[in-house]
Amino acid sequence: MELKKIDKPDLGLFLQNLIKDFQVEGVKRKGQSVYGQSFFYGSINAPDELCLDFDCTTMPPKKYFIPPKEELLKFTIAPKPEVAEVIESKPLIIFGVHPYDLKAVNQMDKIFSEGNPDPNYLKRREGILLIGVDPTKVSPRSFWNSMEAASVSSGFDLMLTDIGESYLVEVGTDKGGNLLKKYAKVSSVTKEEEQKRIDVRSKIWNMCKKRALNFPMRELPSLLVNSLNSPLWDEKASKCLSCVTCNMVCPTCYCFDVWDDVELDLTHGQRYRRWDGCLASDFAKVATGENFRETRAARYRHRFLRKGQYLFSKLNDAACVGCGRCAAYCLPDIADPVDVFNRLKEAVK
Amino acid sequence: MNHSMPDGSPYVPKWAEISRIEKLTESEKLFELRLSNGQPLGHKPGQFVEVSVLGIGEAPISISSPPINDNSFELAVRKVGNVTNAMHNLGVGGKLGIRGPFGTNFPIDEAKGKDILFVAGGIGLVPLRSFIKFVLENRKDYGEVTVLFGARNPSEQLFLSELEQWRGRKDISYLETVDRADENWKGNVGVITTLFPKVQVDPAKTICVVVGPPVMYRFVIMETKAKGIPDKQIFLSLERRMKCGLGKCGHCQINNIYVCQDGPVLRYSDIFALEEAL
Amino acid sequence: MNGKKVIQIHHVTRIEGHGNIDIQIKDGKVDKCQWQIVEAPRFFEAALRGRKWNEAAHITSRICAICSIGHTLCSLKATEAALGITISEQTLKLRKLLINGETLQSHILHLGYLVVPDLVGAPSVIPLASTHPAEVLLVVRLHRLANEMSDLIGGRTIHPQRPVVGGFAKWPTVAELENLYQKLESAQSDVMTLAGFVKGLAPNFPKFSRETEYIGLTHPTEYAFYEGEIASTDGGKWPVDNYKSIVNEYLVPHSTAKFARHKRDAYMVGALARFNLNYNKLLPGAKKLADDVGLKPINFNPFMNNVAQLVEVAHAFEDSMQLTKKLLEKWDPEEKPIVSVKAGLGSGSVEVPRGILFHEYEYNKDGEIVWANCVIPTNQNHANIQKDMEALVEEIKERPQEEIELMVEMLVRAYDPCVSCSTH
Amino acid sequence: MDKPRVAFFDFASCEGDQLQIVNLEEDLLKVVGAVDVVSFREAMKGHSDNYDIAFVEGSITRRSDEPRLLEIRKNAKILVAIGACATIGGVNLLKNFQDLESVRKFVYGDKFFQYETYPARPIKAVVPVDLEIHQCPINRDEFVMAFKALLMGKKPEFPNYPVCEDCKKAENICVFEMGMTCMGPVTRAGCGACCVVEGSVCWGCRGFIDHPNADSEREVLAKYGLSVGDILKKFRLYTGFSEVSK
Ligand SMILES: Cc1cc2nc3c(=O)[nH]c(=O)nc-3n(C[C@H](O)[C@H](O)[C@H](O)COP(=O)(O)OP(=O)(O)OC[C@H]3O[C@@H](n4cnc5c(N)ncnc54)[C@H](O)[C@@H]3O)c2cc1C
Ligand code: SF4
Ligand code: SF4
Ligand code: SF4
Repeated sequence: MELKKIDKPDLGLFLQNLIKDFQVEGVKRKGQSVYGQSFFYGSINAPDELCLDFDCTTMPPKKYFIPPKEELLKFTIAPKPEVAEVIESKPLIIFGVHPYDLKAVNQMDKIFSEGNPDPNYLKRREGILLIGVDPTKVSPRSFWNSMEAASVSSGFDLMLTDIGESYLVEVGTDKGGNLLKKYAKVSSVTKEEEQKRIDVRSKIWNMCKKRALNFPMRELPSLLVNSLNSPLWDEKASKCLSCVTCNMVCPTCYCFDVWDDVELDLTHGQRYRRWDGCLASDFAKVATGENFRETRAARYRHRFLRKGQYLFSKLNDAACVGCGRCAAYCLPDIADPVDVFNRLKEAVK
Repeated sequence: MNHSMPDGSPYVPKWAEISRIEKLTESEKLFELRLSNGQPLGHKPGQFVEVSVLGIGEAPISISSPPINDNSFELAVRKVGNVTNAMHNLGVGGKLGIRGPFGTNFPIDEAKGKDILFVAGGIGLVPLRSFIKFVLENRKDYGEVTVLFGARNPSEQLFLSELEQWRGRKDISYLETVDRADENWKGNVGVITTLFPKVQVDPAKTICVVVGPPVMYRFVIMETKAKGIPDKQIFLSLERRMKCGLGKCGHCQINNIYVCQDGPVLRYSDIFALEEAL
Repeated sequence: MNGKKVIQIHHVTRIEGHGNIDIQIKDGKVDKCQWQIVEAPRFFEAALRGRKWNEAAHITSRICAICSIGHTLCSLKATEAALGITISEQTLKLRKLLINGETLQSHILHLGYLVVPDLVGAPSVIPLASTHPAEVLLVVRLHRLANEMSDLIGGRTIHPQRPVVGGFAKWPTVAELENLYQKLESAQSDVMTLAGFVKGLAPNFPKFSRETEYIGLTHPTEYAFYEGEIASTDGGKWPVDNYKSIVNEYLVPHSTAKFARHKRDAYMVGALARFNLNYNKLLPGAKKLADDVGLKPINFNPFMNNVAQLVEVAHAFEDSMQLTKKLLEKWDPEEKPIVSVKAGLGSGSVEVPRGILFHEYEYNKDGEIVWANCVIPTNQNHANIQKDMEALVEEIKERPQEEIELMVEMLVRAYDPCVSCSTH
Repeated sequence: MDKPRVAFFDFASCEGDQLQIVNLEEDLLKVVGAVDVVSFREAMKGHSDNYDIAFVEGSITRRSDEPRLLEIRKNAKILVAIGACATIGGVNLLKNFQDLESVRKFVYGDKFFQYETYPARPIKAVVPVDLEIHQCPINRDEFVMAFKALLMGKKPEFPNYPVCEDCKKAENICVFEMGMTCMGPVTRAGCGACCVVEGSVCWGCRGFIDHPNADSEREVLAKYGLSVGDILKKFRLYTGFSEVSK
């Protein structure tokens, strides 16, 4: 593991240099809400726009990997049908991604490269450099510590940790290392500083214990298999608005819908995909009218099973990283995985 | 990140030209197609393709024919929505985009030397036909063959000339029924399960393949159980909403299974415990 | 010919809403000449009762799409007056810019899409796309710019979301304002081309004149659109709160919309009224244009309303550039509306493209409307349309029926009436 | 192939939906070029009763308007209701929740009896409707999408999920978090949450999704401080017709 140090005053310089050569995206402040400052990912055009002491962004950085709406094909209908693939990618640096979101990106990488590799994802992914940052604050609904998402060992090109006067930078990839060499003023790291990083991290990890699973996360698959008929699904889902917010804000939700659009000449067109969510009432509905998950409870349960069991078998890991976004933004407040999983656990005890 | 980049987009369809169209019923048509690149489709009975009509969209459609020498393949399509309507509006010479074949196939090898009980409900005959015809073409490889076919009423029976042949064949037993008869119908009346008492099977050596509307499965399974056919010898083909055919879009997921990849043909013993499957 | 002409135009086209014309001329004598409003009333004023202070503008915006910005702003002014809310200088300027956007898009639409076809003898703008492609594209371009400006400031051209009680819910960014300025600047030549085009067609406007009263807002320092006092070409100035003594609404049996009269039996509002009242406050370019086409106050030809609209287009473009520049000098995108709710009565007025508009609401202590009144420009014009039509038909009654038909339709269209709006 | 013949009509409304169509600017020329517009009172002279597709704006608010609508239905192969007034009744519905005589008197005084009215209703309450294009006013892109689909013989696909989905994609801060309240959770998406994007709240002008969880929405509104009366008002601003028709 290669570890370097950037003094805080030099971080702006690093950023400034990057902005000259790259499109840099990072965390910015949005308006105030009654819960305090909100944050979102957007273009960074000047160093002071970047914010690294955020607790959690409203939306995860998944839009950079899977755009909400993405062209797949361009086509011509007449006189002869013709299609051309559209695979877009542009170099991008995402500056400031928390470990739980990095874990989610790692999962997406796996999902989109295994089985039938998805070139649209992979090509775009190739162009993205990820600069992670350890959190300094914990959002009220986070529970990433329970989800083995407090830190990641890979998936970042660089990983920053705020240790006071400076940031320690862990180099995750050669690309990251080169970036540092070319654009940043770094110095070497002392043993004490290395220890400081450990201390800082364990302090923040401890802060993320307020909300936690009451059992080891790896028990989720068996817990869920045994909870298929729990009355909890109905109880919670009776309030579900089918608003799909929990799917939209989730860094590990990636379902999509595909549809065609044509120009007004009715001859040229595009095939797109767009984010979809399994909580939408028509998600499993087919043309004959049959809906394979007709009830709110069935859809609601599906999401938790998918996170904690179905995808577990694919990923050998829960497809929930504990960011707490779904919990924070679900208006009837029924989507909190901590609450759901703990109550299921209570019930089987 | 380690991965191998595929050559080109899996969303790009190949082109196939319609070489023959046959009207099966008021709402179903059979399309015979050939890939424009002259290649065979390379499918196995039970698999499906994603059919594109540019500007309208894509729909998953089972391949209704067994693999045959002249590289053509057949799709039988019920008109229910945008893509299927647009297909029905095409004529011979029309072009369709094809992706696939996708998914699992019927147990053509596992069933070798065994008896086969085919159970088709309504449009379920469309996918099943590929396997039935495959078996008939390779008749000597298989044991006793029984085909049960149920339609809602006589006018919804598909592939009439083939049914006529099957009725006459000595090397298979073909039984049919309709839920509601009309004045010309002389045969059985009743739901498909009413045919079961009429057939005798050796449960140990019978492979049962069932395709039909979702409601049919539960009742047919009760009958196969009554006959003592083990769950692992029963195969089903499931229908789900699908958008990619690649195991990504999430629509066809049933628990751990992606119907487009792990299905559509599934072994009953693998899915009977799955919530939502049947 | 038996000397009988019957003109029954069921639903006059290329105007907003449903109005009929019923004229009967027998042996050179006009037996009947009536402008009828058959639009279905929607009862907005009654429907407002019980709704909240922050819904009034949303609801009343739906009185009319083409002047929805004006209704929104007028409603906000009435609510602000009732609740005792003052707005910032920045909000004031931005609202003025917004109302310019509406004036522009509405006037350009009216002139380019609805009036020009008459002047060149086409049934609509559609065939003009092939006979006058350059002109049509010019009109489309200017119209789009006006809509983009309204979208940028109001959020949306029709039923804008951004203007709210006390200010704006969202502000344009500096970059967006700078971009707007540039677009306005580069559109100057298009405006001049349009002016030249309409000027060329000006001789095709019928010569007709009838003395009447013109009423509109006036302001000591500017060509009034957003603020000012009520004024009349017959003399007199009144605060907006006194609007009822000006409009004197009354009912007529052949109209679902109310009619209005001041001292005479009818008065006119709209571009020509504003021009007649505010000529001195026109910005230089617009004034030059007016002088070029020979439009001078007080002009009594209602057909000249279209030319006054053209002058206002030039004025509003010029004014928008100035406003944008001023806004950019001092810009605070963090400004938030401050609202406190109390009981009160308040009225507001703005000049929408078709003339002076009034809203008045009374609120209870919970900020719910207990009483509401809206007086729409076209309400105020109906009587004047009727009087003009009578005078015009009298003048042209000997002409062939088709010509009379076209002329009376053109007369109605010249007012750019908002019929459904007047039958709110 | 002959171009489809298209006609536009309106009833009680602000005509904003037709204006949105006019506001297509350059695309308007393409739209009118792809079809034969035989009637569009707001924009052209002339009229024909021979048309394939009728776009109808506005609510029906008096019995005497019904025959004209029936005639349109009879002539049109496809009848498309455009805009909130036509699809869900729009703000015209507000008067339905008051005594109609008092409503007429309030506006027309003692001559109220001359002014006919009945409870406002969407087009589908009077004649069958083939397609509905929602929103107040309609969204230009969605209109063009539906228009193209019609020309291609395709059923346009409208979202059946709530505005919250669009809103999340737009990365708005939920207005509930800013002390305001919103109808987004029960309202059909497709507008890109435009009102929230522009600093306002979702008022519900696109009507309910197919299976709105209205009870849960009411609970949410109550949780965020609305009284029972205010909740009712909020639902009645646009979605009151489903209440009446129940
Ligand atoms: C594995 C499989 C095999 C099938 N084989 C056949 C066949 O051989 N013959 C036949 O007539 N039909 C078959 N179907 C059903 C057929 O796919 C649907 O009828 C078709 O998708 C309807 O599309 P549409 O555009 O006409 O309808 P629309 O209602 O316009 O479809 C809208 C969208 O919903 C989705 N959708 C709707 N219904 C289904 C569905 N049943 N399955 C998957 N997605 C759906 C599609 O993505 C489609 O784009 C099969 C379905 C599956 C899953
Ligand atoms: S965010 Fe909550 S209400 Fe919305 S779909 Fe998810 S669980 Fe249901
Ligand atoms: S399920 Fe909820 S907590 Fe878990 S990763 Fe998704 S949004 Fe975050
Ligand atoms: S602001 Fe409205 S539409 Fe947006 S997420 Fe919140 S409730 Fe949903």
